[in-house]
Amino acid sequence: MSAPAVHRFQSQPNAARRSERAAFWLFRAATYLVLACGLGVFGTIFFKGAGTVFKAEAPFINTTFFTDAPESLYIFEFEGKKYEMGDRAFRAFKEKHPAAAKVKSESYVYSAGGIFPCIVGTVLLVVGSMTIALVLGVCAAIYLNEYARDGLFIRFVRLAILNLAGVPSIVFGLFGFGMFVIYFGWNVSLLAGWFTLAFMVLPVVITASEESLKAVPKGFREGSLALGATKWQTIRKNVVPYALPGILTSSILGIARVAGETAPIMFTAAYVVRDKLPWEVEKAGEFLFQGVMALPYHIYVVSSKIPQNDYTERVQYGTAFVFLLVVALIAASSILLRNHLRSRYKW
Amino acid sequence: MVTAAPILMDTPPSASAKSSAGKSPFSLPTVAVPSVSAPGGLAAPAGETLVDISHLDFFYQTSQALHDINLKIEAKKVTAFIGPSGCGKSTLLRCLNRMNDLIDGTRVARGTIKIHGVDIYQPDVDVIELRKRVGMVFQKSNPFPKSIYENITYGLRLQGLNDKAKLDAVVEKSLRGAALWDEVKDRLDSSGLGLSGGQQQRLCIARAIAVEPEVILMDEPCSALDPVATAKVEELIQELRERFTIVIVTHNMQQAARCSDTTAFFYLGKLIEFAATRDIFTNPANAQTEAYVSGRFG
Amino acid sequence: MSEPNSTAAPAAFAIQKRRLRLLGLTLDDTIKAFFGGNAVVAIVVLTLITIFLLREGLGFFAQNSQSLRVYRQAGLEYVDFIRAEVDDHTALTRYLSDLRLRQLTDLTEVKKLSLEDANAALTKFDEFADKFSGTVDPLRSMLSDLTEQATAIKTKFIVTGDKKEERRQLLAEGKTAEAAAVQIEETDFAAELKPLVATLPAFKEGNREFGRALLATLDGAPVMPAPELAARMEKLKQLTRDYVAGLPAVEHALETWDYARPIPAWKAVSSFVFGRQWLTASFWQDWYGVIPLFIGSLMVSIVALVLAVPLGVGAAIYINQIASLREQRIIKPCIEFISAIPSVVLGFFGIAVLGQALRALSQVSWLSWMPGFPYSERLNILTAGCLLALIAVPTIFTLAEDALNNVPRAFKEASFALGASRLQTIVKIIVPASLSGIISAVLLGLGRVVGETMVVLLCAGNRIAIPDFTAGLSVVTQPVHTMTGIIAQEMGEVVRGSIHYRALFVVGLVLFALSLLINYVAQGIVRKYRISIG
Amino acid sequence: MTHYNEEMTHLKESLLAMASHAESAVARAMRALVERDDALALQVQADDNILDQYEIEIDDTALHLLAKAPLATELRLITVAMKISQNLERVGDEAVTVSRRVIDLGAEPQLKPYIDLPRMATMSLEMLRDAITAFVNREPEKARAVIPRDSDVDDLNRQLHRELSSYMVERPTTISRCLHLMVISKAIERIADHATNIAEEVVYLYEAKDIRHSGHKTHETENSGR
Repeated sequence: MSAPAVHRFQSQPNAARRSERAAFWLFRAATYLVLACGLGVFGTIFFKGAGTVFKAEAPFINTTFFTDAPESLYIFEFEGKKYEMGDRAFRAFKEKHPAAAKVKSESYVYSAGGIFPCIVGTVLLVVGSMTIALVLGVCAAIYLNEYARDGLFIRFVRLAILNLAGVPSIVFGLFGFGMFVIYFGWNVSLLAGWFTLAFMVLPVVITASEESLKAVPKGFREGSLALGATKWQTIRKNVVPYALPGILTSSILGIARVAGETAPIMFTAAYVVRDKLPWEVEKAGEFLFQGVMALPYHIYVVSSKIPQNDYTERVQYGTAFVFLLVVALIAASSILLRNHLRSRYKW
Repeated sequence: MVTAAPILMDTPPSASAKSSAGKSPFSLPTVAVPSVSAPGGLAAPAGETLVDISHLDFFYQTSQALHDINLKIEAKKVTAFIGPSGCGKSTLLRCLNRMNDLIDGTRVARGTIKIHGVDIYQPDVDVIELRKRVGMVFQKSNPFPKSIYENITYGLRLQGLNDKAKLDAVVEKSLRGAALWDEVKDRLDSSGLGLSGGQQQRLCIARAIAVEPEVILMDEPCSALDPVATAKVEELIQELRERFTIVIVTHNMQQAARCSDTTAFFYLGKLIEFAATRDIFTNPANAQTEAYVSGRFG
Repeated sequence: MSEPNSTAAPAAFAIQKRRLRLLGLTLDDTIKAFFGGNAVVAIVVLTLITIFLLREGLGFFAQNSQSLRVYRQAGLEYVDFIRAEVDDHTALTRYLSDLRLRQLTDLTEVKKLSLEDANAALTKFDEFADKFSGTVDPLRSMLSDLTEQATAIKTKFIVTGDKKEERRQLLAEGKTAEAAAVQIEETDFAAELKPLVATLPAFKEGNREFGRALLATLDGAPVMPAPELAARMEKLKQLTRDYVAGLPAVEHALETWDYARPIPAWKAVSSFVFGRQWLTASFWQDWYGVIPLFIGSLMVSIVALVLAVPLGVGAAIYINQIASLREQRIIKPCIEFISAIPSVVLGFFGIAVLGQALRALSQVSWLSWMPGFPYSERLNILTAGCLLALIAVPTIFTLAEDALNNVPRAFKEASFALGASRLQTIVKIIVPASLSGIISAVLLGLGRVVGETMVVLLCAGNRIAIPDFTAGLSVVTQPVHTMTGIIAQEMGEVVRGSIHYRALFVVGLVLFALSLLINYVAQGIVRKYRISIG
Repeated sequence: MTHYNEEMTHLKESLLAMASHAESAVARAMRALVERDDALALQVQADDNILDQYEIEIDDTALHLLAKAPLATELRLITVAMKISQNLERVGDEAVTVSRRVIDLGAEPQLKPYIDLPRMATMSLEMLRDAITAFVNREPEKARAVIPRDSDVDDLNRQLHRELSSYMVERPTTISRCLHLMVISKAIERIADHATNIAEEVVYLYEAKDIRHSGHKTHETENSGR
């Protein structure tokens, strides 16, 4: 030994230490690989999609992409210049320049215009299904946490919730198709989609709500009951209000899931294209019984049904970008809100 | 305290008086009218038996927690339950306003608890009404995360009282009653959670007396408080005994000695001795009691 | 505060107040019942799912049984014996054409001949190959005739069925006269089949001749220039001899075949559960066998888990045991965030980026030692598996981290106190203590992966066939179709009530049962684990 | 692999995607007919552009590839691919025709239960699929087996025409509906024709070269009877 140890516990490099360090690096690599993959997906879509959504000059946002319906894109050469325009613009152009009527053009379906109807459809689907899911889920959680006494029935309910959480979304789609679309005769409609999606997120909402209800201290209930409040008064005035922020936060995760699912709405609520916007119905009663366009289904259509090339890529990445942004915002807000509320609601 | 007097006189609203005045205790209003309950606490004169427990057996699931309890609690007196942990004193206390109903698998197997001669475990008894008459203060102070004002008015609002002037009056009266008025009168709208531990507990007491119960059950109200706060609460109990029948569970024998009129000593689910406090502490009839109060076990 | 309240009347202690009752329930009871009703929804939904999947799906088995019966009675089964024989010959021919390609490559690349010269050099080979493939022609024309006959019988039967249906519909609409006008001709299978079966002697004759001819052509096999090619030629010869030796078995099968033999009821189920073909809208015979789809789902899931388990568990261990507090705070939400990426976006990413990138990677020359590299199918098991892994990682990570968290601190401290290093503590104490939790995390991840639809629909390649497992590990570069994918793809196109439609519901049932099973096993493990710790 | 090979794979992938899309269009059009689902029919029409687009895409790729002067066999493969894509595009047009008529029919009560039409469609679809599979998997035998099946579809079409004609004579009120159905039947028959065209292209492609590179010998044996 050239340099003598200073004391008995002096740490010395040895094989065990080296292998430990190597193993830790391996674990670290696994973690960062996962992060890198996630980042890769986000990055690619953000980078490429930003080109569609943003533009160089003011107002910097491609507003038509958010306010127009999808259209076919026409590419043609006219009087030596190359034009790219959507279906409506092309028709107007042809009226203005009669000579252009005969020009040979290439068309790319869904590649022009925007995704407004899809956004509207997704919002409608999310709002409706989450309303149903929240009502059912919160009520069920209140029962489970406040009223239920342990017994066979409750064990059944809990088992059902657990199993429901594991059922693949496509099976929910099939079920919704079999029950709402065919048996109830609702056809492909908002209503069918609402219920299918609501049942799908029900376990998430119930579990989340129960957790929040559990977090409300027992003293609140006892204190209220000792003052002569009925059970219902206690729950309404002294339990649910304090659990509500928690319930809502966790439910946002459910919203992200509802907004992101494609399989359940494929046969229950989504149309590939629909010219009319949801509110353009003749009778108010028809509102619930109309199919809608939806962002996830639109992505499915534009990514699988139309070929990849420079022109179609714009709408593909743009839609994915907007969709991812929406879902990411929902998810991020839930995480932030959770952290915020955690520090605020302590008793 | 002079200001409080007329308010006190005002509080019993005419509604309850109309429905039950002059009738037998068993007269039943046929419809549930949300009303401020009758200030029953003022009905029974001091020294009369208010709560009559006889041959009470009580079970948690299969284990028996109380064995053949016989006890008469007098009106407008402070009764203390003492005994080592797990002796059943808290259980008995919670039986008095049926808070044990909230726990799964509990049941009264035998015996009766009568308040004003009414067996409170009869099926036709409305638990909610019972709890309005028999208030409770818990071991751990549990103010609701609302403003002080809302904490106090919670019980009355439940009964449908929304008259702002009346509520204001009750808040002041209750807070004064709980000796808290001077400390919080300027911040009634701030959260009850912002008070100190002792203040919180007194807030809970104020909340309990706001609904004008007849009996106040206190489950170790001072166990989480420092000596100064404890002293204040004890002082409060002394004041409250003039208007309410108080049953207090305590670990602290000095406390029982200081503020109770009668004391019951429990051991292993049985009532060992029940007598005037002075007798229990100076001349216990039972050897176990003597051992406990002189600190030899427990 | 002593205020004698003498003015108040002695109040009654009226605690027996009667509350408003509705159908014998108080308001509170009603509210409780309402909430209880909502809790029941979970059970109701689960029951409804079962009911509706069964309602739409169960009819499949009756229809499938009928379809199998027709397959036999119309003689399709009979013809398929011969078809199998011809197909086997075609496989040999394909082997031969592969040999030609190899030889051509050998000639052009090793011997540097021009394409024309190389082709010229192969004249002898081509003559042999022509002869070899030509031997089957008589048989093939016979097969073609028989096919037509069998199809005709089947068509006739189906037309009869259709007419019956038409009459039923007309009657339902109340058009009795028109219904009576529909002419129905019952199919007499025995009579119809007579000419078909009568060809047996001719077939036997032709078959023997075919065997002889085939063996005879082998003598004219050209000599191969390279030893490797010669070995292949020998293998072809051997295969051919085996093939010819197997020909009498076909004749025997044809002789003993009986159209009237009933199809046992379990066949309708077993042909689905063990069926190796999912063939729909076929002019010949539809097959609804779940095996190719099941294997597709399984392969994709396996690849996903192989990637996701080390990453997910490794990340969980890192975050829970090794990482600094700051890393934990940043990384945990980030990984949870990944689970928020909608699967359809991942699927799109697979189509647009990953499929391409992986293929390009496979074509890098110094990676060619990897199994299956290079490959040309952009969308395959590997692409889908990689993306599914990304879906499974957050699930596995979160649950595994919980499991690690639940290991009592005392275990860890005791281990450190005995002088164990951090790695030793992790490997010997913490991971074993949380193993069942980790296993159930993996199982739930599996559940997530098996049930995933959009990624496999977009990225698995959608080829309905059992992948070729003889290719070894490179099987992961083949395209497959999955159970979830097939439902999503075909549900929108099938006519309600048809056998195909019902078959899709049965696939849904299988998925449903599978998810329940996985859940059940995972829960079982979790329960056991709680006992062992607590 | 070279860039050329990559483009070749891309060409095949596009063809497969296009074929599956064409198939799906026909299947959906038929479902719309049987279930009288106007919305679905509209979807089929809306999706038709997609096929046009694939055709452009395939033509583009093919032209690129042709410019790179590959071997003779591959030249043929590329031209065949272009022809197949043309045929597929027509199949899509026929699906649109069907769906248009479906919408017209939806306004009137159902004339008769649809039995022959779905069967015709199934047969045509199967032919289409076999032809494409044959192309991708290099199986000329399979392609050749497709060609005779066209006559079955023709037969059905003729039979249906006769039936509908008699309907029209009997009850003139049904004429418009019968005409719609006739058009649909014709459209399906055309789909089978396109499938046959594709199959013929495939046979030409692989029979003309491969083991039998000489190209003069074609197998007439199995279909000679027809």
